[in-house]
Amino acid sequence: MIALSDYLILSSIVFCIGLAGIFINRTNIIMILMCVELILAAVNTNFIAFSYYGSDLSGQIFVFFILTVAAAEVAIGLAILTLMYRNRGSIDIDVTNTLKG
Amino acid sequence: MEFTSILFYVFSLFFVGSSFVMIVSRNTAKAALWLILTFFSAASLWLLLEAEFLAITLILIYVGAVMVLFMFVIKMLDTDQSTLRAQFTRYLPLGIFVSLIVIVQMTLVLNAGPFDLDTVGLPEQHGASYSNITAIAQQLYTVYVYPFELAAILLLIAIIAAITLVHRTQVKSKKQNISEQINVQAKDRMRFASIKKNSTKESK
Amino acid sequence: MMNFNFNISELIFVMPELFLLAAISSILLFDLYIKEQFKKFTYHLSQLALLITGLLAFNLIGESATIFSGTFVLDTLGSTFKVFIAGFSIIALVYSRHYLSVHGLLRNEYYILALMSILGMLVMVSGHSLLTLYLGLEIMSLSLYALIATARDRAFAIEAALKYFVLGAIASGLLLYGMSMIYGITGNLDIAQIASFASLVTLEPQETLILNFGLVFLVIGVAFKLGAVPFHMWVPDVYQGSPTSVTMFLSTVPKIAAVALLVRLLIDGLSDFQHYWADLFMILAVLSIAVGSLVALTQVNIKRMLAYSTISHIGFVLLGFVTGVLEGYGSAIFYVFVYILMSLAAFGSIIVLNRSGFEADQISDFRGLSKHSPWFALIMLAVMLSMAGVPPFIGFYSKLFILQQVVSEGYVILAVIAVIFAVISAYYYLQIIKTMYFDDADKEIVISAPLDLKAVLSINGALILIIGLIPSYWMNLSVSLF
Amino acid sequence: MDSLLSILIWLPIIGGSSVLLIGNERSLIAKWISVGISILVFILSINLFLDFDTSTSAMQFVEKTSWISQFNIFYHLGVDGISMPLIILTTFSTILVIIAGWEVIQNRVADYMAAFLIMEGIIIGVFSAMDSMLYYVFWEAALIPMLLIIGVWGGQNRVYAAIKFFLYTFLGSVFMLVSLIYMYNLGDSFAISDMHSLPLTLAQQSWIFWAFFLAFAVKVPMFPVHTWLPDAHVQAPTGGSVILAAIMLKMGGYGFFRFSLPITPDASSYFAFVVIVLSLIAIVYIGFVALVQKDMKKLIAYSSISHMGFVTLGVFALFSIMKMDSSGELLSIAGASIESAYLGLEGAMIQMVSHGFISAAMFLVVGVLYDRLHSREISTYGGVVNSMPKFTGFAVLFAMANAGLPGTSGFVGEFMVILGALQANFWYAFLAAMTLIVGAAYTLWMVKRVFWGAVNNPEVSTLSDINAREFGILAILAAAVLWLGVYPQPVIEAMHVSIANLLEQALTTKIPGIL
Amino acid sequence: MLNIYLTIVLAPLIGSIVVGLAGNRLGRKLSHSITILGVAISTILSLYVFNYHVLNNGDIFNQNIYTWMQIGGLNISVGFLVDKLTSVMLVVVSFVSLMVHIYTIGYMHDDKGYTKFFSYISLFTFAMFTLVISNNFMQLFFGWEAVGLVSYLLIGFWHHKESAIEANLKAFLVNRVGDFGFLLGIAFVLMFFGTLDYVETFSQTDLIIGQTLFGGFSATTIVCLLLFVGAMGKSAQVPLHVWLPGSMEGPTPISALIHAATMVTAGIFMVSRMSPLFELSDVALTVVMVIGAVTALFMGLLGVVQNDIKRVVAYSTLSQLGYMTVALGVSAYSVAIFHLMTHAFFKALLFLAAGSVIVALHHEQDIRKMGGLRKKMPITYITSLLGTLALIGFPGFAGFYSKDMIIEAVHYSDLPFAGWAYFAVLIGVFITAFYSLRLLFLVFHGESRLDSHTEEQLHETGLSITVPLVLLAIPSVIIGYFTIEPMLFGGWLDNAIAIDSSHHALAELKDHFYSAFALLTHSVATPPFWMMVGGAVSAWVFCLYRTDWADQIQSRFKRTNYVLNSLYGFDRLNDIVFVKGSVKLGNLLWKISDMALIDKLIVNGSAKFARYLGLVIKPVQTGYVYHYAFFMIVSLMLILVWVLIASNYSFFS
Repeated sequence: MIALSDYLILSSIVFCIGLAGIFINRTNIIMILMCVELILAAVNTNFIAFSYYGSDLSGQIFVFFILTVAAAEVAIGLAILTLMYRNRGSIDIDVTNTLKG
Repeated sequence: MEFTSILFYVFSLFFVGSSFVMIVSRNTAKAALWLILTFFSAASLWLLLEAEFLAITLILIYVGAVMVLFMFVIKMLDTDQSTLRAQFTRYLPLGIFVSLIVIVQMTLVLNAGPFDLDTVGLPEQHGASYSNITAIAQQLYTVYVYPFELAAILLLIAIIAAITLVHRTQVKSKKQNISEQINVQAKDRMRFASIKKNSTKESK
Repeated sequence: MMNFNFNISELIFVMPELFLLAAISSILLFDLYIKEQFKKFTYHLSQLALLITGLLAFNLIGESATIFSGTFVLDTLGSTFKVFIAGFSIIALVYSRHYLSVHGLLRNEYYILALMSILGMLVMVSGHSLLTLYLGLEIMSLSLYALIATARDRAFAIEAALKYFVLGAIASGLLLYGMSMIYGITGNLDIAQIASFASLVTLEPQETLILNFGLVFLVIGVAFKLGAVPFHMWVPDVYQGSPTSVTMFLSTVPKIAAVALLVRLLIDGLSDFQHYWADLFMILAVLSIAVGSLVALTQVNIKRMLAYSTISHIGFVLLGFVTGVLEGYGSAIFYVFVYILMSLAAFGSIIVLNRSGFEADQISDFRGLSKHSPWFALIMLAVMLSMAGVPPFIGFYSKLFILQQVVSEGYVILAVIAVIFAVISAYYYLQIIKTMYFDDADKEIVISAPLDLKAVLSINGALILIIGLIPSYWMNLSVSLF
Repeated sequence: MDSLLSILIWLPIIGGSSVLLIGNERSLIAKWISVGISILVFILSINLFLDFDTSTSAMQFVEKTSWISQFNIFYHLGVDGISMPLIILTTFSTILVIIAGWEVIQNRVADYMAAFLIMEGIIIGVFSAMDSMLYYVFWEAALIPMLLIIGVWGGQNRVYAAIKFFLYTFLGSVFMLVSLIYMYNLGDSFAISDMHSLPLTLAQQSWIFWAFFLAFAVKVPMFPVHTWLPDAHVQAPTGGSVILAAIMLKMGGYGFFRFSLPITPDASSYFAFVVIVLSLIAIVYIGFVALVQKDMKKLIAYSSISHMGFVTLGVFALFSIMKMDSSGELLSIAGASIESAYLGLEGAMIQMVSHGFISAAMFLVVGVLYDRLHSREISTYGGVVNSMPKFTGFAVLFAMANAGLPGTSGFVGEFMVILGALQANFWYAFLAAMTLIVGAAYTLWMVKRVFWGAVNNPEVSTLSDINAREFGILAILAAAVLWLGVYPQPVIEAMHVSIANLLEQALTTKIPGIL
Repeated sequence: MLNIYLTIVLAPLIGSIVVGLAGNRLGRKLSHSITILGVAISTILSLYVFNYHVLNNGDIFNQNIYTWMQIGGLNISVGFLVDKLTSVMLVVVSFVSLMVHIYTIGYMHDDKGYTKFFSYISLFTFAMFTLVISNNFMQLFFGWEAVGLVSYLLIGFWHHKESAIEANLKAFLVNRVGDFGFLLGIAFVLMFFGTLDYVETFSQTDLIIGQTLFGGFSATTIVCLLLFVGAMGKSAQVPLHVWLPGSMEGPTPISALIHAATMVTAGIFMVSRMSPLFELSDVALTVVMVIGAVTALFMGLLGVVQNDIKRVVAYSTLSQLGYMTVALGVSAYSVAIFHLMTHAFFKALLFLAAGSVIVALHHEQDIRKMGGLRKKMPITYITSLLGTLALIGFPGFAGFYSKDMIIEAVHYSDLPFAGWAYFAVLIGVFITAFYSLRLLFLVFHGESRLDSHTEEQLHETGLSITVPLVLLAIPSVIIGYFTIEPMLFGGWLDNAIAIDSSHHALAELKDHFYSAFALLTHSVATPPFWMMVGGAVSAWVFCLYRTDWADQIQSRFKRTNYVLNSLYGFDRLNDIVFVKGSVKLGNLLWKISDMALIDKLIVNGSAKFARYLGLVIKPVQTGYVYHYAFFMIVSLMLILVWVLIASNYSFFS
């Protein structure tokens, strides 16, 4: 039998992989965004598991909205990325540190 | 072991495995593909949790739209992979360390009891007539009508923002080409002018 | 499963949001189809929309209702916050227009996005479910990301937008994780239900632990939006990189929304866990005050300096929440209002120096201001002293209120730490005063700002003194919100 | 007049603001209006003295309205014998500095005048506030005009001095704020009189005492938190130095009277020794430091520190003189009479007023020289008497007053404090009396090097003697210095009952059963 | 009577103020007229007062004029106590002052600060009156310091002279050292008696008897010694004498008035006034006596090697002040006052005569450049001679009586060290005679060593100078003879001075006294006379008869000579220890402690530290978004760790 906690631990592992991904792929902004998606996937799994085990649909509804938000977020994020490319000719994160200190 | 359990483990393996491969992938485009696999496994897991609608939505929206957008941008911006992957390992130990600690913490907490099988147990199974979509829809258009409208606004913002930001009217930006700057030669910038010696005297 | 009963007359309680949404849509259409020469009216329409929104919200003060099946709550706190959001936004937009027009950034989408983010804030303020709060947050944040990036030819702005976006995404991921935990343990998204779960006396220690665990993530989400250390890293970069008008906007009204998020999640929802999150806030507050004050000392860019100053102000706000009593919360709210009033005036003073082809964002741009424009120098003087917490300006009373609450709850050491750093932070405010008054101008300062900006800025500056002389009403108001 | 104090506070503030509006372009109008306002305020303030009831220690000219209801803060004003002389000192000095800046200040004249007027109102507020939060507001607000005065019209290194001044005093006073809030939370009132009767344990009192101490000691200033003063004085314009020395320092001394002693009597008694030691260090150590100064203003600044040491000494010597037994009977320690406690306290007050006159005069004297040669270095001068005999006359008079010559006000306070201190402990008086030697040494050595002797700098011989305006200011001050020196009784009489009351408060323990 | 006293005190003050403020407008003539008139009024009234109190045994007048301050039960007033002592002092002060005023007309004739000078000396007269007429310690101190102030102003009157302004600063500061002790003494008086009024104080001396201070020291002794420190300062007793020779930088009239006749004797007056206190402490009296003896002897010795005309007189003043102090020490207060009075006349005379010489020689003061003046300046010579004879105690002259009485009184004293003191004062007579006559011989006798130009122009000085000389010469000669009996034994001073019965020096004097004339006739049989004669003869030998012997002795006793010439090293000691030491200490405190330690290290250091912390934290903000993300995540991790630990939850249970 698969317990709720199994799902939770699974999602927490994916969550942490997402976190680790941010560390590993630090220079690549797209990769960071994809890692955030990974985090969101973990969160979603959490919600759905809770929803399922708690027999409460609101968790799934939440996931629905998270998906919507994520989509909108990605749209805006990639738009900004495009602007950045236009401005600097690169999306290399190593050059985006003119603001610091 | 039940079949669903086996499926759970299989999908979990895929879920974790593909996400792991994604983060260590050296190529952004390949990583995106691994992410798609991750989403597929996630969707499969969700199916196990009787969230059919969301599983389908995940595939449709994420794989069908979001990841395509990602791929589009990846290819459009055509980033230099070698520089992006530089110093790949520099923060790897830190990342692994932090992640492991967080995993341990989370596992300790989540394993603590309230979410055990004994405590929570399995929910009552819905009959075949149960439609996840209907149930969600019922909720969405009644109880969650307000958030639903908000989601609409959110998407409107995304549209406006994306158009406002990326839509080209005229190019006003001055971008800096670093490689051009670095590779510049002295002769390109400097001109030796030969000045006659007597010219200075004449000017006096 | 929640019973659904919807009465159309309940919509009256959502009027501010509904109206604003309608207005946004109308303005969007108006802007799309109008001839070029009439496009400037978009600004006026936006202001009108905000004004009406504010009035509608004002009208609702005193009403309370929970509608949309509990996802939306209307209470005095919410309505008051909405009035303030609308009001401060109006001021912010007045300042913005000058900046945008002299730097050629004026595009009507700017106002649309600003209104959108304000809408998001209104939603947050009234959010009574994890879901609406999250959606409101995202509406606000996404609009703000886009707003920063509207200066799309400015590499700084884009960099700022990107940083804000990436970090915001991670932060909202963390917040969501926390929400999922809260949902998981309470089985509910509704704040009231969560509160009733959290107040159960039969709570198992494990359940407490998990709630506490989720709470950490919620606190992080809130702290990020507020810009508290150690989740403050976006603040200086974003403040510096964004166009000044956006920085101003960013540093002011969203703080109300963030506080509303805090109030809804932690006070309405988890007030029984107050001592858990108060402990966290105590650390965050001390760190914020310290780091904000110390690093601001080293800044030369005034926007960046104000960013660090914001961080330290946020530390004070959090101190108010640490107290765990209603007056303490009230003091924090009062502080936020005061901070926003000061911040608006500060950025207004920066914007007033901007002119075509001249971007004023260095401290040295203020050099000799007192000679060229004694009036605006005086306003900036008042603002800086107020921020430093020097009486009789309003900033003092907000600090007094916070400290009083902190001390009355027995955290004398916290108060001492706070005041020591207040003194340290006074140094960089003095630095501005020094630049304006003691240094000689090396270049002519021309004030080309329109009259409305000057007038509003003057009133704004005067309020800093006047409310300082009669702060009682606003203090009472802030406390009465709870 | 029921609202005399309010008028005294707000008339100069509003007047100053209107001078600000007149603008620097119309400087002459601004000057006349300023001087008019300051004289008017002075005349009004004389009423305080004339209508003052010397037979009661209760607050007089009281005004009270609710201000911040949230914290029970009242706009509560009143004066007693301790604050009244200081208010008059304030109004008096303001006239002087405004006239002193008449021709000297060329840059932003209206702003300059306005700053002093506003400062006058604020400082009167400090001395008349009966609500501690109102007091604190005025206390801090007073920093602002001073900051600008030093920073805008100051000398070479003005920025450093101004910011140092501000931060230093700010740092001191925030602790006072915390302790005020702390006491508010105990007694639910910010009224100073309520704080006086607030029961506090010794531990509480100690913390509060030190918090207050920091605020007041910085202001006074006491060793070792005095280092802002020389910088501030040196860099400030003459008027700024005058106000700083004549009035702002008194705010610290006043604080000891109004807050430390009555609110934390036991802690004051407990830590009196520390304060006295610091005061004595200030008197002797700073005297030696003053001796070697090359800059006249710095010298006078250090001498200010040294003289203000008498104030704290006089105040805290009290605890070694008198004590109160359980029945509320005042007893003397070591056979001293109660008069010696009065001598200390009233000497401290007199010293404050007197120092107000003398330091003002000394700074004006330096200002007169500075206006002419733009140098404060002692070595620039020498033989000034040859070209400026009248001026030298005044300078020597004030120098003598600074050295505590009998007949001048400088003597009275020191004399009283030394007399009082000796009854506390011989060595207090011994070290304090060192100022007789050291004080005379640094003052007269400076006089010697500046005014006497042969003219070495040719510019000195071209100096013109003081004009009528300068003569007038110095003459008024000279009269004040001599008046207080010869006939201090009116001032003493005005304060005596209040001081007696304070003495009782300071000796009444707040800790039951400690006796 | 009050009006009379007030007039005495205020007349010079009014003169001083009028002339001081309006001197330039009034002109010279009017100025000196006004001030002289003021002092003259005082003088006449003083004589009247003298007549009333001393000659007619008038009641003691003791009344407060106005309350200076009233604190609780403590009243500090300005008031007058006029008794016989005061009356005598008033006469002395006003008379000498009047003489000096008149003298000044001639002496300061060419000076720019003419009117100012008159204003100052009138002010001084006022201050001196306040001092002597005071009925309480506060006012005494008031006058005490006021005379110091005028002394300061007058020593530095020629402010262009570096030496003058050095000297006046030194005078003021050294006096301040004395005042330091004096003030503490006053404070003790207040402490023990609860009042500063003389009468109240002296009437309750039992309050202090038996009290101890500092673990066992007699309170009386300490108080008296502290008061005496004040007297030492003002009356220039060793080691606080160093200012007096320097004060000769001032114009001669004030050397006469202030630094010989009146101000320096304030200490003597004060101790006499305090006799009810001093009588209570033998230790204090002994100290007074010893210090006086030391001053009398060793300061006189210094006069021997001085070559400046005024300095010689100045050292003689020091020596004579020593005599007076010795007299105080042996409880012969009236003798001290007697000597004070006679000394006032003859020393003023000597100074004024010296001033006359100086004026005549156009401000030449070196006696080695004088000589043979007696023919050119007969009046000056004669008066000087009379003054000198009075000083050396030539029988019959004023000084003879007073000095002889002092020596006798010491002789009769039982105090420890009295024998030594007797020896010292006796030697002092020899020395006094020696240097006084040396001065006289070198200036007036022998060959002229003047340059020819001066020689030609040399003539007797004007009337305004000579008249005071003559007027002072008269009392110098006769006053001793006429006043010794009433003053010492006839009760001229008896209502002001209290003598404990155990101190019987004066009583014995009285026993051995028959008449002034008898004293005169017996003088040849007394050691002082022969000492005087010895001194006079040696002076003649060294100065006129065999002048080369002086050089031989000087070369033989090099070391002694060095010691004397360096004034026993007091000046050097003061310079090194106090002046340079203070400056060094001041610099040390200022630069090291104040500037470096407190200001730089602690104050600015903490500011810098805050900034440094800011600079340390600042680089955390690298500008790289991933660092920010790391920061967030690591913070999350740490917070989780903290929360889990803090939640007290055992995971493994």
